[in-house]
Amino acid sequence: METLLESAATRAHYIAIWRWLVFFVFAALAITLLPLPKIVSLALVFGIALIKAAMVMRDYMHLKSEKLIIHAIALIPILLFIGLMLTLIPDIALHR
Amino acid sequence: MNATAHAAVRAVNDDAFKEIAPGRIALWWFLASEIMVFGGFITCYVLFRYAHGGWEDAARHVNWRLGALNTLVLLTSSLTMILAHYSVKAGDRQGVKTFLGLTIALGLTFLIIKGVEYHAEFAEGFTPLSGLFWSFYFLMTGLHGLHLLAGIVINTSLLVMALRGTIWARGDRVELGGLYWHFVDVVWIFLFPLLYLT
Amino acid sequence: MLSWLPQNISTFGGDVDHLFRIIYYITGVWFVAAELLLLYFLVRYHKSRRAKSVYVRGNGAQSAWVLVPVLVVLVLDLSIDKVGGEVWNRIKIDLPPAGDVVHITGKQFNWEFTYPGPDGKFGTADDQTIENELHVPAGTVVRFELTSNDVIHSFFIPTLRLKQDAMPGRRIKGWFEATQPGTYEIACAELCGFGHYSMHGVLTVHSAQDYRKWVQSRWGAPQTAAK
Amino acid sequence: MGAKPLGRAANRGQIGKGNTEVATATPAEIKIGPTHEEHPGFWRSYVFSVDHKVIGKQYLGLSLFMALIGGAAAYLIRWQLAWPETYVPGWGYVEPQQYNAIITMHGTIMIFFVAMPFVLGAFGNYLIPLMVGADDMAFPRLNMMSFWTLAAGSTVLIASFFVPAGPASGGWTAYAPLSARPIYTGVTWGQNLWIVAVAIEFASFLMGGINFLTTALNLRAPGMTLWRLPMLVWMELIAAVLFLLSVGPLIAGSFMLLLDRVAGTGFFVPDKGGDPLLWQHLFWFFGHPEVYVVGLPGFGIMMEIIPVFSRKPLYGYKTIVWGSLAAGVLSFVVWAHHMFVSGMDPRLATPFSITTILISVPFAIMVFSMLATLWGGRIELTTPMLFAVGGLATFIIGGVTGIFLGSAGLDVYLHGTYFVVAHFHYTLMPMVFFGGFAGLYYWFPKMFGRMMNETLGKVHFFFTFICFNCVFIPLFMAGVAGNPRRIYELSSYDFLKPAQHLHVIATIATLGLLAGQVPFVINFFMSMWKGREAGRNPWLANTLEWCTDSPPPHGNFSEPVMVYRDPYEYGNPDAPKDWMAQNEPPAEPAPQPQAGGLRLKGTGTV
Repeated sequence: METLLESAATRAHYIAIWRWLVFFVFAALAITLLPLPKIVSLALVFGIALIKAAMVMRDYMHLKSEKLIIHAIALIPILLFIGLMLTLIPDIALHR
Repeated sequence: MNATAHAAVRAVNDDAFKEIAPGRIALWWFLASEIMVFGGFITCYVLFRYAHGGWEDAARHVNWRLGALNTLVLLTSSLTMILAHYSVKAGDRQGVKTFLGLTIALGLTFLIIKGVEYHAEFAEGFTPLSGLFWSFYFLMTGLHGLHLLAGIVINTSLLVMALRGTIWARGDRVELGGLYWHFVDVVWIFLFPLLYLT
Repeated sequence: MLSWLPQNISTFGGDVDHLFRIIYYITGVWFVAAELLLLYFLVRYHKSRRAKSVYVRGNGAQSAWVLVPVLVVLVLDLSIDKVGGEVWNRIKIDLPPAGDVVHITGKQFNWEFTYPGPDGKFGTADDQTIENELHVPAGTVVRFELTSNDVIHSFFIPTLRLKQDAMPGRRIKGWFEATQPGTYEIACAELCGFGHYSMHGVLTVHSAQDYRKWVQSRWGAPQTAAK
Repeated sequence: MGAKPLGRAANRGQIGKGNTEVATATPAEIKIGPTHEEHPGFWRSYVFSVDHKVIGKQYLGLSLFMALIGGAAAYLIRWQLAWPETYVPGWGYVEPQQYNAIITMHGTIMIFFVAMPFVLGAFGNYLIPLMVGADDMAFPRLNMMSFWTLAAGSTVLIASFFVPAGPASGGWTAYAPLSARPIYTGVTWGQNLWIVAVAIEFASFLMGGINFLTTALNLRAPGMTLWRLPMLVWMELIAAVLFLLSVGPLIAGSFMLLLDRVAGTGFFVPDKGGDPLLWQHLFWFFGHPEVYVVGLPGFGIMMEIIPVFSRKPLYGYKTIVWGSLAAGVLSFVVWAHHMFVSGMDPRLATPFSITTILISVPFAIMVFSMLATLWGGRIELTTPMLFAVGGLATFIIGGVTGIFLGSAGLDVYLHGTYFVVAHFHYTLMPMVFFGGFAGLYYWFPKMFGRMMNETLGKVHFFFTFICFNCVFIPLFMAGVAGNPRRIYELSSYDFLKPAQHLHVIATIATLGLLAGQVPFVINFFMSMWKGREAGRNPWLANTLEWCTDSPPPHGNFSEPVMVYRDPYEYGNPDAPKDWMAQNEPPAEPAPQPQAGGLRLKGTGTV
């Protein structure tokens, strides 16, 4: 299906993604060491985690070439548990 | 069966689901349920952490250096896993064996490092009973470790198939095993900042 | 059905009963209509009276036969929501200014009522804790703080139309105002162990005068308690 | 399991397990199609079968067996409530602690080990592949595993009756901290085993649900578009998705609860920093969708049966599908209505109250559509039809009483009373038992090749219908009188004394309800051996399962199936007869172009 040239490009792409992932690990570590306000550092660290997860899912789990239905299957539970978390904030996190 | 009827059937038969291999769609449903399980843990952890101050002190005792090292190990194992899948597609039989072997080795490395961490923490007196942070820490990393172990078992069986030469008829298995492996990696991507970096 | 409601002795109990009646009549009409329709169809369209069925698929414009009644249901739903929301706000959210305050603690398998005593402050020497007996004056807002020592209990006084779970680790505020003197039962409405069924207390609503007498009998002090 | 040749099951895609067996598969074996196993042997045919029809029957057997235990528990509960502290025939005296254990097990068994295996396990497994025109489930061996996992879970649950200190007694909701520490109930291993059993059950239905989804989405016969799926398949699909998406947090929670009990962590124990309310949230985030998981398939069964015996298309097929999808979505945002007085933030109550009451809208769509299907029909009151319309009639009561409880202001009073008990029995019994029995009478000919006896069936129905209503109508009244549920002895409260005779009525009716099941048992076994031969399509129904033999052979269809039309084409004036099977090709020579065009339009667009 794939020509040799394309597959060589695919392989290089996988490795490039890995380089980015490694870079982001170090970036996250660097951010925690910087004297940033807590909220900023949290936002940055979790933003980086989101980017990393998105890269793995998009490229390694092939979401970028999947059909809409697979995207929905992956996305709906994520939205659901985040919704659960947000709904419970007044009750569990702030009740005291 | 007449031709017009046949054509009428074919005409209404184009929906998206059938074009996805059953194994892949089933695995994604499975991952969806796994997202909800880990999502449940993360929800509880975040809410509790928000409710109780003072978890930072506990969190300072986890070894972020080993955690970061483990993150690198797991990310690299994801690379070797995807390269194994790539080798299947490229018809590179030796590559499949090499990369599956590497993935398994990296997975085991992760577990060993995790074991070293647990050992050090127990030696310092931190157990799952040393407070809610530690309960969550051991529960979530332990469960993640079990998932990784399951992944190692799956990859080992794939490797055995590759060594016996029987994998080529069922090449999609490597992709399915890989989806699961990457998912375990993604879970760790979030556990690492949640437990080590905040 | 409605006649089974127990006597109401609280200021907000009437609202609850009113809400009950509204929902009862709205749903009652729908219930009777649906069941009669079902029965009518079963008789009217029984095969002994019919040679052939009507061919309708209920799509497009025909779906109005379903969607229009559903729209009516929706409107009724929202009006029930409105009334119900007001009742809820009155009972659980908009707490009126405090009259007397009492701390209620559930434990396996008793209710403990702690009064602040004449000084009106908790945590002082004149606090008194009474097991399973709650004494309140009629016509006064009583504020309570509810908690539990062990498991979840539920503080339930049917005649007040009041129910609130007692949750260990939380102090839940609430209120009621009783209108009629008398003695009434307090129940536990949340399974709390093998003695759950026997976890009952007595609410005594005194007239203002009697309440003063009761306070004197407990604390012996001439001045009014709990202000 | 012996050295049997691997069936086609082993060669189909399967996740996780079974990789080594596939080692023997050559590409030639991988083609899909019925390759009948020659002599599978007893164990492979009846016990560790991978045939979805056998597995469906296994689920049926398991659920009916567990229903016996659940029913026995109901008998003990009712006897104690009507005639407290008297000798219960066949058991003895019921102690307070025992009483709590019995109500806990009654709820757990009925929801998790009866309702789910019955309407999902039995009907889903048996019918989904047949109805979509597939030769088996997508992953037959996963299917077998999910049944045996459930059987293991049931065994663990039953084992908990026999451990020291008895079975779990913290209610089927297992509210922490009552369930989180042994000292509060005195129950030790019983509660641990309860958690394990329920967790195993979750795993089983996760596997089952994934199989349902993949089968119904991927293995549909040519022409079987989503808009031509029989309604039962839709309902099983929605149920599977709801279960899959809601159970995760509770699985996490049950791990935490188990650790609280056995290791001494404090996730749900307040004095160790935990929060009991979190358990309730996790439980009901799952618990409410779970109601629809066990409820919707029962509705699906009714929607299969009502058109057949009205000889009319199901009214508003698409409206119903959209309505049930909406109900599924809404079910994720209503859970806190179980917790209005639990001490959660009171400001959450009104939004949850609104969503809860709004859920009456999609259910009104379904109920009205079924009523509209009856309108203008040619109704035949066979036993399955009686159970279907009887279930509809009783469900209406369950539905309208939900409005009372969904309204937060009124729930302050009604929460935790017998009103709640009566309400959920009025929703679950119609959907699970009335729907389930309707389905059983309807598909029995397909499952066993013989008809069930109509007279016994009608006796069963009228006994069940009348007695059921006589049990729970009085309990509504007891609830209005303020009678809290889970009370061992009502006479301990003075204000409940007037309600005592309601409980006597309910108990006598319960005895009648239980006795009313005897004709069913007799009928079931007698018909299996001695019933009238059914033939392929005794009810003249359209869906695909009726176009194959009764019972269907291994591989379901002897020739490939093609689907040309909607599942409910009854009484079409264009057709020569009053039904048109889904796989019946359109008339061969299209005489006039317009007529042919019309036919295609009538069947192609829904």
